[in-house]
Amino acid sequence: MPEITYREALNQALAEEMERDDSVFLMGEEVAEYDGAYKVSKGLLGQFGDLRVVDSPISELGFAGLGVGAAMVGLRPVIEFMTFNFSVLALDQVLHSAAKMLYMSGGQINIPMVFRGPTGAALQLAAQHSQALETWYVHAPGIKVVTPATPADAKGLLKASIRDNDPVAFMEGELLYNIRGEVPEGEHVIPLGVADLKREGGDVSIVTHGKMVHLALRAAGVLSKEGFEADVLDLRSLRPLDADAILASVRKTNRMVCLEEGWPYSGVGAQIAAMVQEEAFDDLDAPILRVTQADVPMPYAKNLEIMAKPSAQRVVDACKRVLYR
Amino acid sequence: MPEITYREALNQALAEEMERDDSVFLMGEEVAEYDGAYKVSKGLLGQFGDLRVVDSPISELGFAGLGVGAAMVGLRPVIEFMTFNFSVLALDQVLHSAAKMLYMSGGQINIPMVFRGPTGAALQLAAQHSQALETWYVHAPGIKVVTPATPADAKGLLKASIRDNDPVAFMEGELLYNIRGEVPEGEHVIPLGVADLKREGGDVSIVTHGKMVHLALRAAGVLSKEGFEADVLDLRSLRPLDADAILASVRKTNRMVCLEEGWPYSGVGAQIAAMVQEEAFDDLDAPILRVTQADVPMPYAKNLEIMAKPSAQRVVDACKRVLYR
Amino acid sequence: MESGTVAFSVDRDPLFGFSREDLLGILRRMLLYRRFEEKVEESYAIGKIGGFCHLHIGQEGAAEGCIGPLRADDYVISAYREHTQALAKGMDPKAVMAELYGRTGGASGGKGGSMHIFGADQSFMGGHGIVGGQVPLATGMGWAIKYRGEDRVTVCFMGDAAVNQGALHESLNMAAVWQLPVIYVVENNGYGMGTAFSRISATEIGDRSKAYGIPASVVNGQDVLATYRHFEGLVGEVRSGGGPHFAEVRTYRFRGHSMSDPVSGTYRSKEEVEERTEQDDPITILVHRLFQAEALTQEDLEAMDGEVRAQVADAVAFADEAPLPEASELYKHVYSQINEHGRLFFDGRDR
Amino acid sequence: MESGTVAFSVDRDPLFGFSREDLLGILRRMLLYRRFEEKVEESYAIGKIGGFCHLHIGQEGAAEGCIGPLRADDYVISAYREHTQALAKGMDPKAVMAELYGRTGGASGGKGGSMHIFGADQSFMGGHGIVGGQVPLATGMGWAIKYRGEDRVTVCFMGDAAVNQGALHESLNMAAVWQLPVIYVVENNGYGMGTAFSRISATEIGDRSKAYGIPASVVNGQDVLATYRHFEGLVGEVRSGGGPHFAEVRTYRFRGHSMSDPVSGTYRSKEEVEERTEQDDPITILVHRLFQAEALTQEDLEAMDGEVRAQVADAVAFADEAPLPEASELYKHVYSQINEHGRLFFDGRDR
Ligand SMILES: Cc1ncc(C[n+]2csc(CCOP(=O)(O)OP(=O)(O)O)c2C)c(N)n1
Ligand SMILES: Cc1ncc(C[n+]2csc(CCOP(=O)(O)OP(=O)(O)O)c2C)c(N)n1
Ligand SMILES: [Mg+2]
Ligand SMILES: [Mg+2]
Repeated sequence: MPEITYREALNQALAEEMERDDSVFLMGEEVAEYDGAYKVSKGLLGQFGDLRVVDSPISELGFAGLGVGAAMVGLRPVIEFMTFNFSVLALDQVLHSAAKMLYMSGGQINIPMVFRGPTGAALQLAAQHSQALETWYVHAPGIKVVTPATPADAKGLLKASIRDNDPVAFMEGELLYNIRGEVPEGEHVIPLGVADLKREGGDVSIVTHGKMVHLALRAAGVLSKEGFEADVLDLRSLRPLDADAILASVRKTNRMVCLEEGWPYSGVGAQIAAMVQEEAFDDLDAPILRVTQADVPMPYAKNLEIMAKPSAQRVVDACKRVLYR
Repeated sequence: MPEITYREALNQALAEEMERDDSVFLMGEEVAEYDGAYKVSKGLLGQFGDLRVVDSPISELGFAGLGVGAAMVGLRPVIEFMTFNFSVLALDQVLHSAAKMLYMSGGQINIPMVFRGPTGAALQLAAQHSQALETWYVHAPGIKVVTPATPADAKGLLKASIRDNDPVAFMEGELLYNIRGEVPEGEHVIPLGVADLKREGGDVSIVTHGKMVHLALRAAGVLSKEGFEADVLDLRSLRPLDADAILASVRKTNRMVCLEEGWPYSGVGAQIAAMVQEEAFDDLDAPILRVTQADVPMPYAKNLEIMAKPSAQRVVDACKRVLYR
Repeated sequence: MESGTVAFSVDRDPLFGFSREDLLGILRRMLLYRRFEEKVEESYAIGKIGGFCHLHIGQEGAAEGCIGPLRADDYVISAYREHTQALAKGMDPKAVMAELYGRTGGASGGKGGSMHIFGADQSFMGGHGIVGGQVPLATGMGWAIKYRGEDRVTVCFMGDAAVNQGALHESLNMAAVWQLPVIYVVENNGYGMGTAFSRISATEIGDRSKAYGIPASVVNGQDVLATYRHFEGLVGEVRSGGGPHFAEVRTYRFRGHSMSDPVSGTYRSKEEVEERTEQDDPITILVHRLFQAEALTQEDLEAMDGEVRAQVADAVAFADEAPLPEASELYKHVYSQINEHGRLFFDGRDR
Repeated sequence: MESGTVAFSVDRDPLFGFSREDLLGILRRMLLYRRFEEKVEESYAIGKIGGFCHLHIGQEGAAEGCIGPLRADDYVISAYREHTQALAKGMDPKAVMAELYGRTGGASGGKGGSMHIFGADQSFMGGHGIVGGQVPLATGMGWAIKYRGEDRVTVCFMGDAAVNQGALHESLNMAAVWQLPVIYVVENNGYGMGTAFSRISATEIGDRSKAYGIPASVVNGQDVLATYRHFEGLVGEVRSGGGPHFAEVRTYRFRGHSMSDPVSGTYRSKEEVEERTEQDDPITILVHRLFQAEALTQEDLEAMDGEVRAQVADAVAFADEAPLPEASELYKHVYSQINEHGRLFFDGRDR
């Protein structure tokens, strides 16, 4: 199997789906002539032309809404947000139009589209450019939320998201674009709602998604040296959520740590902890702990940023606490 | 003590604070000539003139940002959203400007302002006009979130919010405006971060906020007839959150039900359940249950809307389940 | 249509060259819109209809005049004051009334209500409740038409107060850059709720599109025939590749902003409303023209009105007898595709 | 200044009547901006500065020409390409450089970085990172000036691509309705990242404000003297109650969009950049004029440049020696008021 980057995997998925289905088009800032701010759409303009790979003005609310309108009449838009931070300007169209259209119309009009781009922090981009906004998307029924962590998942999940008949927020990571991994060529589609046990342990469950999967694996490595084996469960999609996989892991380990890049208050980990204590109360030998970003806007200074982000050490410490070590 | 409506209590708070401090002004759609879409600002235009009570165009992003800019140079704006549903258009200014300004500026520029208006559902307003968006505001550090349930709290908390030196999202309820209650005249300020035990029980803790407090009290009444006495804890503000009061109640009852008007996924109840299982694990005799809106966009049809909303019966059932009855 | 051209009914022929048959068709539909919403008022008063309900009474000329010239497959999208536009686009009064009643058989299955009437089969792409929210959607439909190389046209209705939403401007810019076949129609009834347009804007409606080089025009919506002819021209030009257009239709709202708002009050006087209702009723104006041209007699009118009232009565009867939606509807249509794996609903309730 | 008036440097006097002292002051500051950012480039290259870093090199005429005529208490607010504007408003190069280094002593305590330079004492109201996000903020400062009856002016900088954000339009409308003392300055360097303005707009920059009846003007930002005089006029009019103004300053970016972007590429050719850098450098243009008028000698220039370089070297030394922020800074400034009761932080970490 060829080893390619997460960026190339996304590019493959886009090219293959656009090849497969004429109704798929890509629109966003810098996606065409510039090959995308992060080069995800490299070469697509040349391959598909400027009606299917479209540079937009800096009008997030406008072009996100344009995508929803095009989806209302049967196209399958892929709308790229240069980063999800900027999608905050477009949330009205995501929440009030895309997520509610099918319901408000009594099932007449579905919205088969994808909103994609990087979420979360990169390096020293400070408060306005370093936000993991999963909570805002996953809170509202009507949208699906997908967060691939590896090149293979990026390709398989993007293909599934583009083929899905509902709006999907597909959240990538700037720091993930360069990671490499084996990716099947051609038809490689990963159904939404299937978590992936990225590491099999048995002593404690680390439940996470997206970029944080790699941090969890690092923490699991450290724990292993100290004699504790951790399950690292990569949710892959937050909605649909593979609740069975979460419950299965915690029933096995009886201990859970939720790791996410974003803020704690009503974060994704809050939902999972609340769900698990409700559905597996008697299986828990310790409280569920959460590791998140510090509850502050992201600072610029290198040392403060490092402190603000979740660290492998914090994950290790949390795991030890639930292991009472 | 005079008995007045929630609406009149808010009006009193606004009038008194504008009287007290020249830097306070009210801006929003229909707040001046029309006395406010829900008449909260009745008479203020006449009393304070059109520079301090200002009708805005329908430009939520623009006038919310205008308020933040005015706050940057020391005014204390009260920005009214006709409903918080429409504030989704303004979230960029709330999240990226108001909530982060102090931090990004290294403490130079604080944002003493209030965003206020009704949140949640009224009657048959359908999907786009029936959302309780507390999660979106409380998730981001830098903002404070206040949710008064009674006329006295409405006045006392609005006065405290206007005097607070940070941005406050002050979430009212359309169905609360007409409720009556005793409200102290003049200087009546309720500090943020102090929950109110609206009913003292002992068998089970119902933790809630805003409009749902009244539903919780109804449920507690039903339970009482069946021999169970419930604590009804009104959080009053979600950030700051009176965690001590929550933990004290659950340590007493060992059983908790979180009730909120909004959606479940990463709702306020998810945060509280996650927090309590972490901080009072050994005090829990049963899993914490949550009662929320059905996980759907709000339907218009009367019967469907009733089904979608949290009901006293669902709260009663949840309480009995945690009581193992 | 040149930018700024004003097309008031100064036409020599007061009937604008319409055939008697066409004229009577227009009148019949105008009567339908009026009688339909008069019934809506009654049903709302007795609690059969709930929520926010915004009547179009007084503005029907805009619905008939702008939508009449369209093809069945042209798209129309609007805000929340859309009942008569839905009817004008060919939706069944029964389906619209049942939707207002929140019943099975309603256009949106009872889930949308007054603000969210959808008729995909009639290419009526909905009533939308966020002021300005429908404008980027319309732009996307225009994009889809261009993308597929079709010759359809999209008509997007909005109110005068909606022109202060950034969404309009972002949309106009994109429509201009990509030359999309969209007619943006501003139904200028002078007020956004209780705010007169002049209080929250320093310029005229038509000035908005100047920033993008999009031609603008103004027509008197109370003159349905003038409006109809004006839009025939616009639709032709846009369909043949003329690019977007920004059309102001001057009209007046005879009722309150919504059922819960007073007809007149601090923002407009009782006298103003009475005068406009007296002098500017699009139906009265049309009827008088037809009388003068002896194209219509009092008897014809009464007969026609009777038929229309009967049609509306049928719609009400249908709505009244229609059952409430099944409980099973609650979780239907949140997603069109329930994924095989994973959990999509988190309220822990039975479905 | 009338709408549309173009004020290129066609003035008879190439020195626009400035005194030698003023001219040398302008030149010295222009040199400071240039040398400062050249150092920023070096420091970024060796990893002393991180994150997104957008250089103003080539556009300094806009900073000096627009800000020079302002009073110390006038407000200036900008986007993320704001280093030289901060210096022009009187901020200490040490504080700005230390901020870029993310150190204690930095303007924003090291928490803001390149995109978020704030100087409240100099009424420099920040660098902001969301394109268009600063525009409603500037409008609010204009509102505050009117509210308090002050005679200050607010200058709001934005890039050419920012004019397609709805926030600008909502702001222009409010500024026009309430006649706010704000000068909206579009620094038109021809590109938004890799997108030429003409590809995402059907009209010229100045057309945008027509929709609101706000006068617009255009000036050549590479001619700092013309820009300075032009803004003296604008500031005077706005300060004396003339209402808002929309000013386009034509300029060119000599570097890549940010440090991580190539100077030229698919969107603009190497030749184009070389030619503009060659012919349109605002500092070279100014220096030649001074030489020709014999207001400056090569020796003067070198001496001045040496002083400026020394000043920048001091700033770098200061930044380099400044300590990183204390760990205790992490939770400081999230809230200015830690309420007596209740919990404000939810990460369960020690503070
Ligand atoms: C974004 C948003 N803000 C506010 C509202 C509340 N609201 C509903 S209609 C309306 C007035 C709109 O007036 P106009 O656009 O002129 O349309 P008209 O009602 O006159 O047909 C307002 C403020 C809303 N629905 N959406
Ligand atoms: C809302 C938003 N969308 C996208 C971006 C990413 N971005 C940063 S700068 C930029 C280009 C802006 O160009 P222009 O306004 O012309 O300013 P210039 O960089 O030329 O000074 C873009 C797209 C952003 N920061 N904010
Ligand atoms: Mg109107
Ligand atoms: Mg630019």
